[in-house]
Amino acid sequence: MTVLVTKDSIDLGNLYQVFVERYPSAAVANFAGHVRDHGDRESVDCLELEAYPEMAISQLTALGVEATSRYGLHAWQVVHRYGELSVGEPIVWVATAADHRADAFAACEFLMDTLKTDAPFWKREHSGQESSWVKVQTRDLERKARWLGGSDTA
Amino acid sequence: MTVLVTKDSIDLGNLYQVFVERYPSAAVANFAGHVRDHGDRESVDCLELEAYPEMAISQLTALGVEATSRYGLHAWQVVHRYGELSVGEPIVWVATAADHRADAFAACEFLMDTLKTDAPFWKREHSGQESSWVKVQTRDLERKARWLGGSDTA
Amino acid sequence: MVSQGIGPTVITIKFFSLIREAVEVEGLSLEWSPDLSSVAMVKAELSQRGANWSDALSHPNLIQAVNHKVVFEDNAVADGDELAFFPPMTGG
Amino acid sequence: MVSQGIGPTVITIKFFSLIREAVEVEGLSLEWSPDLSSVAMVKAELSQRGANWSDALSHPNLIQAVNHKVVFEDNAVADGDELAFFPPMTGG
Repeated sequence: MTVLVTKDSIDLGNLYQVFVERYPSAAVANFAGHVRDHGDRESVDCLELEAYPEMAISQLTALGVEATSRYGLHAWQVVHRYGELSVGEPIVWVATAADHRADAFAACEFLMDTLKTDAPFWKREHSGQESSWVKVQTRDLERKARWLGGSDTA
Repeated sequence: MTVLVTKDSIDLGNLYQVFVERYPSAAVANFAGHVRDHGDRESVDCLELEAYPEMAISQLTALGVEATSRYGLHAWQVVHRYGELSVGEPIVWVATAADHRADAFAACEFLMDTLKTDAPFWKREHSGQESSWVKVQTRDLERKARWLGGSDTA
Repeated sequence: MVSQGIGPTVITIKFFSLIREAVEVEGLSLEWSPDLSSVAMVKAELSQRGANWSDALSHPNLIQAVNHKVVFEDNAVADGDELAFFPPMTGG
Repeated sequence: MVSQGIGPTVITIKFFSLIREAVEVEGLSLEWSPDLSSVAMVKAELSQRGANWSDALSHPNLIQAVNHKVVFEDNAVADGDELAFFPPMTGG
């Protein structure tokens, strides 16, 4: 329904309020991911997120369409930051609206698990004078693989 | 962490904003359930939610403690309405904060699935002059049963 | 038998939803005695109040709570306890 | 070979993250010709620019996209297409 890829900071409370008012539904799930103070590096001062914005919009839209078809969503929204982010700032926000909570939850997890490996963003962690690109985590590949078989909600 | 059982209406945007600011965490999941315009009855004008508030607070707190122990939550919050509710109004809001999204999602679903059958609220649907108590749904009993074996996140 | 006093010699009983409607009261207090030392004994005592009471309290899906915890019928009831009777819960 | 014009006779190529750093450029345009009609052919052409280019474009986990879709090396490349080369994505 809506994809936003932006360098601007995200106002989670406002995003949520607008979403529930715009798409009144019985079941609304959402998820926000924030910058950790640790990662591949022991301590992280800030995160630099490189993006390919045109492709990100296209990929996130395709994932939303797939989630809608799998779970009969009434509405969905993905907001993804790029650029420089401080520890604690929201990176990504996903919301889903459906008739039943099982569908809203499954679609929200599906979107998070697939966008992690399918949306063109690259994280670089900064710690003091040093910085390095974040490696793909096995855990993330495994979580994505759960969805490849079809509409299993496990 | 926090349980609120209230007759007052819920401001979801504000609840969410306060939660994320108060408990900064990498992964924050939440869910809102709203009054449907249909249920056991074909059309529903409004919902009456009877409550046993003291026991509801005690039960919801116990579920939050259990979720924290299963999923290592940093924070959680459950807000549950009772009294007269119009179609579209939020009934329940659950938020969870953890280091990893798998835990935040699983804990949020655990809380929703268990509070449906373990927290002392009773729904009565009103449709024109008629009204009736809502029956427990097999689906809800099945979803709750998924959690009885332990900390399986399936 | 019914005591209006709230003190250490009474048990408080609450009814909700279908059960409340059947017994036509939201709650009451009973003076505690050793004859009321289990949930089953309290139910037996209350069931003598009439057919609507005995029917409601033998509801196949009746849930009973003591001090805000769901319990079985053989659960002990002591001085000062709060009991509640209600049908399956339908919150969320 | 490099064309500054944006028009129907060129293909646009973008590089991200590690790959961008290795080739030291964010993107470029090439005049399209039948010699550049697959992703593999574009990679072969670019790899002639130096060891940093051939190393980057033979990165074992290299991902290639044509018009914002991830594709295999044998994917066709036509006039006006946008290609991109990058390592595995780490968003969210």
